[in-house]
Amino acid sequence: MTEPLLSIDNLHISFPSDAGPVSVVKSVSLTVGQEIVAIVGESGSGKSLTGRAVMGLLTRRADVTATRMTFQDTDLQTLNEAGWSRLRGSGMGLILQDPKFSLNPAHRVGRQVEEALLLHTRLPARERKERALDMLDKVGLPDPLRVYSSYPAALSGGMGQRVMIAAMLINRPKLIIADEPTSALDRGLQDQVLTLLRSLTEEFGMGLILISHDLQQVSRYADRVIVMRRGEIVERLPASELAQAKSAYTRGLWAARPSAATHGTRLPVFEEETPA
Amino acid sequence: MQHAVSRSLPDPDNSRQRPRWRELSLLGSFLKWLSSFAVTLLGLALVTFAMTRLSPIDPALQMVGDHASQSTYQAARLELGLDQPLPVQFLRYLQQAASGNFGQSISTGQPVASDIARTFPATIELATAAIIIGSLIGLSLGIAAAMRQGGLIDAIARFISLFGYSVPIFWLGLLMLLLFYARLHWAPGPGRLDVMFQYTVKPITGFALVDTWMSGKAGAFRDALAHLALPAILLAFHALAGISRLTRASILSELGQEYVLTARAKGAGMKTVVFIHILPNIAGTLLTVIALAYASLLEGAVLTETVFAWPGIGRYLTTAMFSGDMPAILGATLVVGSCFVLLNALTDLAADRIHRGQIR
Amino acid sequence: MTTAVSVKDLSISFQSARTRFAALRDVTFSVEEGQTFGLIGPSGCGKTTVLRAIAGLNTNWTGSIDILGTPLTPGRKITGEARRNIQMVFQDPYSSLHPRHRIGRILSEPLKLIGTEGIDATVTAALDQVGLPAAISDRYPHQLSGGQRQRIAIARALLLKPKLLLLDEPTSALDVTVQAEILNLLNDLKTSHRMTFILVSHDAGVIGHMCDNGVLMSHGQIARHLDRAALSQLTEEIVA
Amino acid sequence: ETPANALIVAQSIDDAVSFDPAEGFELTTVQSFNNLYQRLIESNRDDGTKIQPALAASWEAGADGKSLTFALTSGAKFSSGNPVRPEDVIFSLTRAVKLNKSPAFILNELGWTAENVDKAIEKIDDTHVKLTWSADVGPAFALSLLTAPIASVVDEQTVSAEAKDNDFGNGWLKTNSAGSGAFKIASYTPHEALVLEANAESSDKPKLETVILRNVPDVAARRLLVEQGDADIARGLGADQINALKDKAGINVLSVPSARSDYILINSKANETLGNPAFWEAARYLVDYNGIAKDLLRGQSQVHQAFLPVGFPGALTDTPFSLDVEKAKKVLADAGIKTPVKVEFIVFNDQPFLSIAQSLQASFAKAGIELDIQPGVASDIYAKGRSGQYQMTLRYWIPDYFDPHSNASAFAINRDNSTNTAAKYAGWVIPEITDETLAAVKEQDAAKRVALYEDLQKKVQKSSPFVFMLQGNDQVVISDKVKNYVQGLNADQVYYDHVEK
Amino acid sequence: MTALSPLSPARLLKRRLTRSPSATTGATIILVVLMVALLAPWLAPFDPNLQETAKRLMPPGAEHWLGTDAFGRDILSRLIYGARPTLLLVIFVVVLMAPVGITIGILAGYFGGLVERGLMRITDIVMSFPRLLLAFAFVAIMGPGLLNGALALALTSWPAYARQARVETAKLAKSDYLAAAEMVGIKGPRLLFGHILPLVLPSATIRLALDLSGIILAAAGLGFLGLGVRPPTAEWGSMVAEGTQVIFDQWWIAATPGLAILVTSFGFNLLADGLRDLTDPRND
Ligand SMILES: Nc1ncnc2c1ncn2[C@@H]1O[C@H](COP(=O)(O)OP(=O)(O)OP(=O)(O)O)[C@@H](O)[C@H]1O
Ligand SMILES: Nc1ncnc2c1ncn2[C@@H]1O[C@H](COP(=O)(O)OP(=O)(O)OP(=O)(O)O)[C@@H](O)[C@H]1O
Ligand SMILES: [Mg+2]
Ligand SMILES: [Mg+2]
Ligand code: NI
Repeated sequence: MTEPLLSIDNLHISFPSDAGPVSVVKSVSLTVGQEIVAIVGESGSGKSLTGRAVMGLLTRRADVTATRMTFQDTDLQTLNEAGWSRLRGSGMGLILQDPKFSLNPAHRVGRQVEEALLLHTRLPARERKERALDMLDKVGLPDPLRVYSSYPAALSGGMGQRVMIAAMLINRPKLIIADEPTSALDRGLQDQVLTLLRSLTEEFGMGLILISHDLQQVSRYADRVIVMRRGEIVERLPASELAQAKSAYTRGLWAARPSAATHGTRLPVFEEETPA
Repeated sequence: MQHAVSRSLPDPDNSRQRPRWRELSLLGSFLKWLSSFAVTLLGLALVTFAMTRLSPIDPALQMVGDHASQSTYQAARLELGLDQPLPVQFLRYLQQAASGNFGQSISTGQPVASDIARTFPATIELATAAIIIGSLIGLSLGIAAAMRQGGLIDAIARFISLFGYSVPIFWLGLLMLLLFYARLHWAPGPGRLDVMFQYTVKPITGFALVDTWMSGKAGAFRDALAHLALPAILLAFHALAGISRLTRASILSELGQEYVLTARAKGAGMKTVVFIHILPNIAGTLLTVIALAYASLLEGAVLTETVFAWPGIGRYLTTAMFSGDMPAILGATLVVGSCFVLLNALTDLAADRIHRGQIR
Repeated sequence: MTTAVSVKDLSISFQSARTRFAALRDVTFSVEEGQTFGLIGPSGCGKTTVLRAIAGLNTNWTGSIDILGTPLTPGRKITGEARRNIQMVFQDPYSSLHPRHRIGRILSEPLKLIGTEGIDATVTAALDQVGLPAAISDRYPHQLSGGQRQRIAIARALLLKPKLLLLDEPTSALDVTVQAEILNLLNDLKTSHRMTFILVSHDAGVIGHMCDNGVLMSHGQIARHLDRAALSQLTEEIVA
Repeated sequence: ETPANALIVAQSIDDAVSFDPAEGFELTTVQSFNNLYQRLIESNRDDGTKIQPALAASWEAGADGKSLTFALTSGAKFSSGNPVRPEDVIFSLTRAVKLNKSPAFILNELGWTAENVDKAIEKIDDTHVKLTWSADVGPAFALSLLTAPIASVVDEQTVSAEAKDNDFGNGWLKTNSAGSGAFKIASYTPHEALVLEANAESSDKPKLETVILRNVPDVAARRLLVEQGDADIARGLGADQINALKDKAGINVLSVPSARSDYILINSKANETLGNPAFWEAARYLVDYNGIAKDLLRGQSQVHQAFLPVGFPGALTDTPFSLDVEKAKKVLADAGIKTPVKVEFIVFNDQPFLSIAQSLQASFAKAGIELDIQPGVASDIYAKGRSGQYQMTLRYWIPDYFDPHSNASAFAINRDNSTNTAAKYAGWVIPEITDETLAAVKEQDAAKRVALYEDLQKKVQKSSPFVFMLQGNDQVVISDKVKNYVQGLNADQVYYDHVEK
Repeated sequence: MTALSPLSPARLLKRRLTRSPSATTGATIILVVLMVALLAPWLAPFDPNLQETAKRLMPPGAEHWLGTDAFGRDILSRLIYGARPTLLLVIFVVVLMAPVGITIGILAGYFGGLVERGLMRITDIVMSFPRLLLAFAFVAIMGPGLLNGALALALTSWPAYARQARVETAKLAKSDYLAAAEMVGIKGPRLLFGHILPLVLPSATIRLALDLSGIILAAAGLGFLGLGVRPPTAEWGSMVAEGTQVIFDQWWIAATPGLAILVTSFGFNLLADGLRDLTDPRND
């Protein structure tokens, strides 16, 4: 493991509600270096919230506390808005789940890919365009020039996903958080996108947090896996050891997957006290 | 990519909000639009006609007065065509209106068309000035409030807009006159121009600003502008209330969108987010709201026009209403109504243009 | 075995602002009674569109659709007895539950309409069947978890004892453990009620686990008919 | 500040329909006619009862008492430069009768109709015209009719050139002038302004170049304008506003008695109670005359209880009635009228009528008569009056020409409900009084005529479904820079020609 | 979430109201005005219609706290009694306008096609009318009076609701839960009013609260033009109109009812604003 880029200790997130505060993320600690760390788990277990907390992008209603939250040498908890703006897009980036909603429908793709450069550098327009085209090419988009000048609506899901990745990578941030970057895609496209991300992290020497609920997928692309359930981390293990997970829940996740082989049988169900 | 075809399809939900007439070929759609426009106008004319006929006001009596002799009264009825059966009256009216002849106004004795040509520009001028001021201030207030949601600016903006929404306009108008005209002498009195210009500047377009500009008279343009200021600000105050509240609400709801999150993840600050990312996306909505506010100003700010002696279409319609002046009511309603329908259609078109290529 | 659903030359197109988009072109397949029939294909290929046509929710189609021996007529909604025999579980369970009605109302309203006796007992029994406590009928949909909502949607579809159940991505948003519970439940109910399923999913594993046969769709057309063996092979390929 | 050579008048001109003297019958247009046109003869500005020469230098009554011959002054010219000829007089009077617009009934009093008017007016020579009439009235009455605005003389040559579709130039004259008066219309913009310009050809040239009547519909705005010196004259201000302005420096309030009377009209046909003369009498004791005149209208009206206004020959000036609730109650009780009674009271939707009506509402209530005020538009109220579909209403009367008969014919003629008079609207059939009224208009002896009218007034005052309450006082706010502004008793007597600044 | 005990709607509302200061303030203002209207006979120091011409136009003082008007009537008493017709008007308009507009909107939005085109054409026609003119005409036809004025206002303001309801219903018409309802055989009025109405209602309610101040002001405008309530009834709009005659000298006569209108509509606006913030899904 390399020098950690991000370290979080004891992260708590709660929301106020009619019946008092509801705690949704409890005591989560993790570190990320130049590697791919996957967070998997139940839907609603707090994966996305954790990712956003790292970026400082939770709504103001959320109550976030942690004993420690640092990115490289920056203390994230004392950062002001200007500081966050400087950090985001150059230090770390976030790839959101659904390209359909994550790209600004009013701007052309080129403008959105360049934005990080526009905000953080003083590169001349020509050079920005060059780098954007280069990046679009790198993420495997055919005909980057056409993509560059089209609106997001003209892109398919897979293309949009890759545009998002290009936009986040263009300023070479140290850490990328990818929140279910492939859930909307079919298998073929999922593999394409993840392979690309992995090769790019290696090439640029970045850290990647991959949020997903698909264990099989994670086992193939991540270095380490963190399993979350009901706001808590239930297990951490190297991705290669997923099949031999210790916690019952992780094993349940691994085993409950249906396939052609299970046709005609009952799937094993993870048994636990059912919430009232 | 296999998916490119289906993914680039317009969102089915969008097609519903689009005006239907755009679905066909250009000519066909235009005809269709025209026919629905015509139906609306016809309905408008019919309702107005029915209204004036149901009203207890006797136009002939209004015309000749109570002292006139019975024979004069009968002659007036004949002249107004009141002896004809109602459907005949209506058809005759439609026939004339179709050729741009709205008949003679009973209350001014002038052709209604020329009355409208005189009064409508005055209203358009006032409404336009008001909507420009109102939307500029309204947008700024709304944006400022949204950017500091829950803060002091938000509270102030909210107060200003609520106040604008809640204050009786004729009351405020008089107080403004008293303060800015009578006490402080910052603004000229009621009317569109000072007397020394009013009857020397030739009304060519009917827009005081344009006419004074063209007249080349020193100070005339400034005078016109000064007269416009107070009533325009008053109306603007009323209009900005709605505009600022809507701006605030739309920005806030847009702030929760994923693309805003993306922009912020790239390091965009609040200003960049609001001005570069959100505004282009809500431009269509804002345009519609501003257009609606504009339309309501156009259809006559009767009370403001009364207080500021502004000879606009709102007052024209009101005086016509009070004197049972059917030709004037029908004509002015048709013109104002068509403008309204036209404005709506244009706004739809513009909003659509703005959203062209950004279909989500 | 008899044919439960037979679809011939089904074509549907959507008219939008400037273009006409052919979402389905000459789709033909048939489903035997008591089977689980899979509709597979990439996102946007027309799977949901097929289901909505069969369910009578989209009546703007050409071709022919025969359900349990009765033909559907384009432009006409399904009414009466036939209506009860075809039920559907929508792609997103949350969006198919009325957000301002309590679960109790959601489940009892259809029964009230057909004039069933002892509605409360029936509802309680149905909830029990899908493994939910009776107390849940006091809640609103947003107070339930995803799995619970899914089971409500299924319970509602089953209350009318349909002969044909259309399942549109019933587990797409769920994690694997919850998904397993639901798939088991469906299989149990199918055998106990002698129902026919048409199942849509882009998850090869789910298809492979559930289906007896099916079709592979692509861009609004049938690309391949698949029997059980072909299904196994295809889904194994994709997963591997 | 207003320009030195122009007079700016702030008022409402929304009522203006036509500046053709044969048609115009609204306050704004009537007030302009004396400045735009001349008539053969005119009422004296200070004493309206005196008739003095205008375009006619002299006149002579025919022996039969049914004709008049006028000798025209020499040298009078229209604003076009055309001389005033007998043809113009003939044209003006005949077109007024033939057009048959609102004020035509004034000339109809002479028996002139579209058919016979051509014969009734003839040119004797280049300076003389002769008027004959068939109606049973004398030359004195005929002369007073000829002082009405409808008898204004228009320029035949100019107007005929503008005639369209046999309209005798009516369409053109609506917004233009062709007279021999001190001013001519420079421009007229409906609802905006009437601009008068000095008539260079006039024999009596005005002192000011321009008079501008600006339409300022809102009364408060009007007041601000005159207070700030942006208007020289303001008309139609409310009593309280005038009161506030009274002591302001630089502003004078001119109070001119007007011939307007405010009265209550009771429809005696509406129901038994309202038809009971006791109710009429009680009503006379239920008006707070002084309260309305002194407190509410503050000098804009004075108490007046007869149908002829002060200033008309024979006007009764005594005020036998005052607010006396006990008396009213007794009158009602004696007549067996049970209270409370509910009476619908239709009122012009305007000031001062709404104020007066609310005062009446309060005082009538004290005697158990509940007035249900229903504000309405003028023509609606007129229409209800004509058709008799009302119970009680508050109205005003302005004489149409300077003769007692103008009022008498309204209030004291109704033989059999066949002519449109106020008496008919009240359902008050009075054949005897009608005979007296018709005799009075025939009477040639001035003194006897006055006596007849005094008698008529007393009868109407004593018992009739009219309650005469007030005579108007026109209050005009004038900047103290303005001199020699003159306004007379009758509605048309507004003169701008001698005004100086 | 699932562990929450279900709160009763009333308690939930109370809880939420206390969470939004603007909604609380607004509700309090409205409540106070309502109480004043109800208790007018006990609160008012004078008969609101008692004329004392000798004491007209008095400035605020010990006897008449807010002074007297042009007829010498006590302004405070008129202000208190004036709350009644004002609120009555508001209620009337709400009861008439919203249901008509919403029903038309729902019908148009749900059925689409010819029904929609026909209904929307009517809506367009009413919408393209000069609003005040239509109100005038109506009052002119029916005669002035509180109810007619309210009717006139209702007549002119329903289209906005119809439009909004139509757009929302049209969106909903494609929603899965309506499809689901249809699948189980729910149709007709049951579908329109049992299923669609509850979803269209919240935004209409917020809009309504916003509109209320507009209604009071429009009624005041009618009063200003002499078309409002009949004299001598005290109503805020016509009180302002009467007061403007002497606004430069006895400013308080118009100012006090003006302020009352302002405060009341302010109350409704605050409530609407608060309601909007509260029902915003981002706050859940
Ligand atoms: N704004 C909010 N207010 C209240 N609760 C919230 C809010 N946002 C999220 N939550 C709750 O926090 C919990 C964690 O949400 P999160 O989005 O992190 O889940 P997740 O692990 O990403 O799930 P999924 O796999 O479905 O995306 C959920 O139970 C959710 O209901
Ligand atoms: N109402 C509609 N109007 C226009 N186009 C539509 C409509 N409904 C669906 N489509 C289009 O038809 C195609 C098929 O859609 P459908 O919903 O059947 O896809 P699907 O196979 O169910 O995809 P997914 O796996 O994403 O659910 C898509 O391209 C979609 O955009
Ligand atoms: Mg998530
Ligand atoms: Mg689908
Ligand atoms: Ni594809």
